[in-house]
Amino acid sequence: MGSRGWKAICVAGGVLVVATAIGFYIGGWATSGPASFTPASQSSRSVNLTIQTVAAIGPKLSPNPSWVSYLIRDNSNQWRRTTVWKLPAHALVHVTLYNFDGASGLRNPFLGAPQGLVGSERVDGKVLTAMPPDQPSHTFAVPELGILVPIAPVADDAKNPCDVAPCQLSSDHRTITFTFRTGKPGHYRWQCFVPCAAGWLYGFGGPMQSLGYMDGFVNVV
Amino acid sequence: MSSFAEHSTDYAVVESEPPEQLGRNLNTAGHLLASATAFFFLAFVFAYFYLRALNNAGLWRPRHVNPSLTLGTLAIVAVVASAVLIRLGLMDHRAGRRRQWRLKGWLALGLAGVAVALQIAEWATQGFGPADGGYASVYLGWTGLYAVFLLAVIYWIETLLATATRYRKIESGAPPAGHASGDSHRTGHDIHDPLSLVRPSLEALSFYWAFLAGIGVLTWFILYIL
Amino acid sequence: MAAAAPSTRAARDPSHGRRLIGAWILLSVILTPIVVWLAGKVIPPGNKTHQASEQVFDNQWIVAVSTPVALLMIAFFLYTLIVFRARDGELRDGPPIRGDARIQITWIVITSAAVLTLAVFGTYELLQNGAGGGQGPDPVAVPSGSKLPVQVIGQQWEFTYRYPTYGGLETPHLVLPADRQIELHVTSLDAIHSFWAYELGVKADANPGVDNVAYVKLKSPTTFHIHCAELCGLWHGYMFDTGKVVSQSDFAAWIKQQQAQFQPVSQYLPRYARSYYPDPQRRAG
Amino acid sequence: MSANAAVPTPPRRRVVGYNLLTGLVLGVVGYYVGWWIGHHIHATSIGYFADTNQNDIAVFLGYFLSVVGFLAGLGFLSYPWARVRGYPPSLREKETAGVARYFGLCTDHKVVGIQYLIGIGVFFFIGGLNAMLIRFELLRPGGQAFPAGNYLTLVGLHGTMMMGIMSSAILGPFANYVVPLMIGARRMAFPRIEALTFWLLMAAGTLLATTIFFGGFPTGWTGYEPLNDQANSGMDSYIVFFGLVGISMLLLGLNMIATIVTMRAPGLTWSRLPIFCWGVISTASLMLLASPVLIAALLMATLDRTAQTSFFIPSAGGSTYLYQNLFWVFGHPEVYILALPGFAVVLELLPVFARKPLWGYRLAVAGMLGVTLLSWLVWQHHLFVSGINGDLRPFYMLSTELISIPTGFTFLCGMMTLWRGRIRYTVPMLFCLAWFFNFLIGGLSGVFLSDVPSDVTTHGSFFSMAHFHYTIMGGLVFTFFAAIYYWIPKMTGFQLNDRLGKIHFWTMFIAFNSTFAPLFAIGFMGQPRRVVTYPSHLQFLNDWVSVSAFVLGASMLVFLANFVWSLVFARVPAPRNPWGSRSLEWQLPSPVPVHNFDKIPVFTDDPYGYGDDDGRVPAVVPVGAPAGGGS
Repeated sequence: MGSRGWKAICVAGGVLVVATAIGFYIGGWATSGPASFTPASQSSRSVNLTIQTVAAIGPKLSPNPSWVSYLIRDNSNQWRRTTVWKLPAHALVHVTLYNFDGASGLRNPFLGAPQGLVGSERVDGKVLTAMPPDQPSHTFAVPELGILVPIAPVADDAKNPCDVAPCQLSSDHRTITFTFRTGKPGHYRWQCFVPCAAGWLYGFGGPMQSLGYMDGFVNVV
Repeated sequence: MSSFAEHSTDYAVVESEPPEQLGRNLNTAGHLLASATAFFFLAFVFAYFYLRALNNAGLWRPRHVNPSLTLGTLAIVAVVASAVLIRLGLMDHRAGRRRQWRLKGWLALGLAGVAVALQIAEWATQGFGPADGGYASVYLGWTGLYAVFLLAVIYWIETLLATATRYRKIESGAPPAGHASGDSHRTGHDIHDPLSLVRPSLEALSFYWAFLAGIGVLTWFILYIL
Repeated sequence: MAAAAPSTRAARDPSHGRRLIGAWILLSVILTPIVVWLAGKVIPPGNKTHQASEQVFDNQWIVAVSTPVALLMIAFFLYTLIVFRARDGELRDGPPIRGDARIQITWIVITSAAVLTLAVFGTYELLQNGAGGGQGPDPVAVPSGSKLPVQVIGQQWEFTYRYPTYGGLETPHLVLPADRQIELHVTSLDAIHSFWAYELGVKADANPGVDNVAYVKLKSPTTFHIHCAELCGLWHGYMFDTGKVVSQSDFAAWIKQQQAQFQPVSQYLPRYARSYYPDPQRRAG
Repeated sequence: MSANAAVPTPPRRRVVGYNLLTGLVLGVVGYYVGWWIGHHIHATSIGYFADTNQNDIAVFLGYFLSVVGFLAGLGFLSYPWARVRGYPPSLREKETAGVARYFGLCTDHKVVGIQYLIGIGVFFFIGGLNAMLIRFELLRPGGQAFPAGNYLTLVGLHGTMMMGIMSSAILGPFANYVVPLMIGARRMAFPRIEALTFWLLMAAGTLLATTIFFGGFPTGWTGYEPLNDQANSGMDSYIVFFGLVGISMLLLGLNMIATIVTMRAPGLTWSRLPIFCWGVISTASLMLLASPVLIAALLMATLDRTAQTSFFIPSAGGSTYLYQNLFWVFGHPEVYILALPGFAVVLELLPVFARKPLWGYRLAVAGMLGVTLLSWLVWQHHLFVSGINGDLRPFYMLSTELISIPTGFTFLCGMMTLWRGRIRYTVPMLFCLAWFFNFLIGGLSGVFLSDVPSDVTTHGSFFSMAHFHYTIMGGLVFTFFAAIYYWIPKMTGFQLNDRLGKIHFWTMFIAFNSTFAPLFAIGFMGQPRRVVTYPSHLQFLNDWVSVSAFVLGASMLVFLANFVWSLVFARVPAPRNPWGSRSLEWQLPSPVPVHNFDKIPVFTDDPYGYGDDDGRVPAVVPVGAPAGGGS
């Protein structure tokens, strides 16, 4: 019984270790996601965000190099791939967005007009009221806050297109500026409404259904 | 004595199974497998009529989606002929004409292979692809998976022929122990004579193959004639 | 084996059965009306529309039939598990009763009657006006009278709404006029969604390429919650919204305001249709 | 027998043999071979892979060859290969004692039963862990413990794991183990297929877990199109998983039916067959016929994802309803594949612990066969509000509600078996009695879902989720534990601790009801299924449910502790027939000798003759003297 007892203890211990390992592994995987980014703000009433959209994220920033993605410029002026942003409540957020991607086109043309902004959306300085459905490259939309920003595309025959993120402003791009107001504290998802995930059915797979690419959270605190 | 011998079954104590047990099992399994097969292809029958009735986006069957009736018909004729040959082979086997059964068996095997080859030839020459609407999807899925079933039956026929050929010279009586099973340590087995090696499986095959050929005819009727 | 074989050996104590049935009938008579009344009070989706009230009424019916069934089980098990427990440590067998045809037939008749009652009543309720459920492109249960058509478009991941009688106006908000019969046309542009207007008692799946019609007769002004009730991808859980039922005059004003606000984009909208085929090519853009 | 029976030579010990380790190694190798081939397939129609860096053909081929490699490593291919070379059908003996046979291809039905029990237990643990994580996320209305996509994968993993693996929860471990013993057979009709069903299930579960390497899948266990087609490669794991589970169930069902039809001992007529075997036949026939429809639907989905067919893509000539119809043609029988074994266990155990014959044997059989038949005619109740043409809704409403009639037969037979009995409250009996309570609530709540007007509110909400947990967890998992506590003494020869068993039962029963009863309310109050976030006024109820769910999870740990303690440490030998049952398996020694019976028994009666001989027990059904152990 003695050696059998030891054997039994070893078996039970082994099972316990394996079970704990499985538990930790699943738990660790389940909580993995893009890291949260908090922009340095001048005051609690106003925040500046600089973001860019690229046609392909490239191998340096993601294991899925061909996916479309948003990037954000962090406080040390580096481009980072995270789409979870922490913003102060009831603040004005001034966004400068550089788009390096071409046109994809909307499925629902209704989503081609900006909504819910403070002031108006400007594309390369010009006010935008609505965009024809074949134009938008992406949208920045926070449905719970009523925000929708269609993003103008880079022309198909651009001379100096940017292939892989992070893109520099020397490449052909469009500059979109807009301002929105964050509301009450809460977790607000944001997403792109343009079916821009080329190759997936109805353009809504991969990057369109993965946090860190075309989807994210605006965590208002 | 090794631990194996200590714990192995003592066949002197344990009575052997009745010889007809294998036949009963295979016969039941053949029928059950046929019913499962029927439900499998029922899904495709349903898909055919459902998508045809809906004709979503007008893309049920664009005009150029038109597989060759000749090749399809030839393939099904080969399938039916093969099933008939297996049936005739079974009758030979029952009557003790083992040579004739083997002959018909090899022919049936060849015909089933021809059916698969014809089907492949049809896919290669049909001039439309899987992305060409509802009919193209059902047609390719159905014929493709039917071909998989054909390959399974080809395997089944081959195993029977291989066994029949291996024991063609033993007229009666059980083969020596350890010889028949391929397991050298085996002490006893329920093989009584060379006929019992083939007959139960052949009975089940004959039924199943006829059933599958019937599904083949249905396939042909729905996909080519309707 | 199932034949009636009343045991002669085990001394039959007829009072067990009678006691149980008596207690059950008494409990049912007292409790069923109370439970049904309570169910009418608490069972959602409330009384804000004709359809919602009907569903509550239907639920009350089911509760009315279910309560005696549940009470029978509870009474039976309380009684049996206490009275017929093995009292001593010794392992002894009970009476070898193998069946009773009368009990079996009675049981079959009663359960069948209860089931048929429910099915008949449910069918009657359903055929009135569809009970708020999506009925597909060719509804069988159509309420009479004039109806305001409103299209619900599901897309990943937001509902938008079109009002064909107001020039095909499209908006991200659902506002409806009070005291009107509404004809909802639910469709999708990509995956399957399900439009669930909880307080209205409406649920209809949004399928790409399909026009799913549901009817609802509104009462007085109120607000209601909208959820997506079919798993549609990443943001399924965030696909919710609040809708409003407003007075007829407020509705007219709201329509005017929306038409003005979305005037710039309305030129790009496609003609109103029963459904919109998304992207016939598999590739986007 | 042949005269020149040679002295048996023991099988050679080889460094590389057919065992689990070889299987795993070849499985991994197979995956990479398939992946490599998949990346070298060039066809014009699939050129778009370049845009997505997702190659489903490679993933599917990888999975396929992985399974082939795994089975080859376990030794499953040596038999078909022998047949190709003309060797006749014969059983390879694997009846050596020792632990090694539990880690490979073993054709002893008793070994397969125990393999199933442990294997299913592992995946039940993982599935349950997923449920705990889901409830952890729902502690707060805003969520955010897990990113939304991972949460959906957890929901899908929990549902898929439970529906797929637990389909075989009773038939795998217990029917495989006890059906041959009950019917007086030495083996199943197809022992190699029996082993195959188990290892396919294990391969399936493992491949499903790998979905997290491919981005998970967002569809839940139903895998609805076109979301399915839209999803990442993680979806391929789901498809392969359910496909393998389908094949496993199909073969399991086929083997069970064939065994009960052909291998019954003399005198065991259909009217003497233990009721458990009738339950097994009902379940097995559903497995046999429903799985092919699932496999076909999944193959269509596979073709849509790889070969660019359009079965389920409306804009290209397909239909989303086609998938929904095919899935639920399988899916509703599947629900009864999960529920019917529960009926069978309850009806089999009640006579033992009420010390009375099964009341209304024929009615009980008719009930189970009736459910089996009707389960084919109800599938469109899942599509009441789907926008499919509504004309048939009254029919499906009626057919769904009709199912309560044969289900009621089971209730009546169970209840009348208890009536006037001498009820002993053993642990397995407690689980059986809980079944009545749980299934009653599950059944009554099912009426709300079957009734179209009521279904408009309850469909797709937490109400329906609570309903099917009451029927499946309350109906299957409770009886699963009843079967464990009942048959483990026979299977292992050791007793489970009674006190821990009772603690397990009461915590599980109370926590189960405390978890799922409030979910009816939550559903009625408007919370849809599978959401990561919910309105804040539902937080109290959701928190209550979450905490109860954690207690429910802890009760499983009580069981695990009992299991390990009793079987590994305490090891109290069980008597041959601790429950005083008349069923044949209890007349054999515990654990059962390798070949079950030296002489095949002859039946003269059914196993329910309690009280027939002046209340003295147990009267042994006449059997041949069982073999006495190993040596």
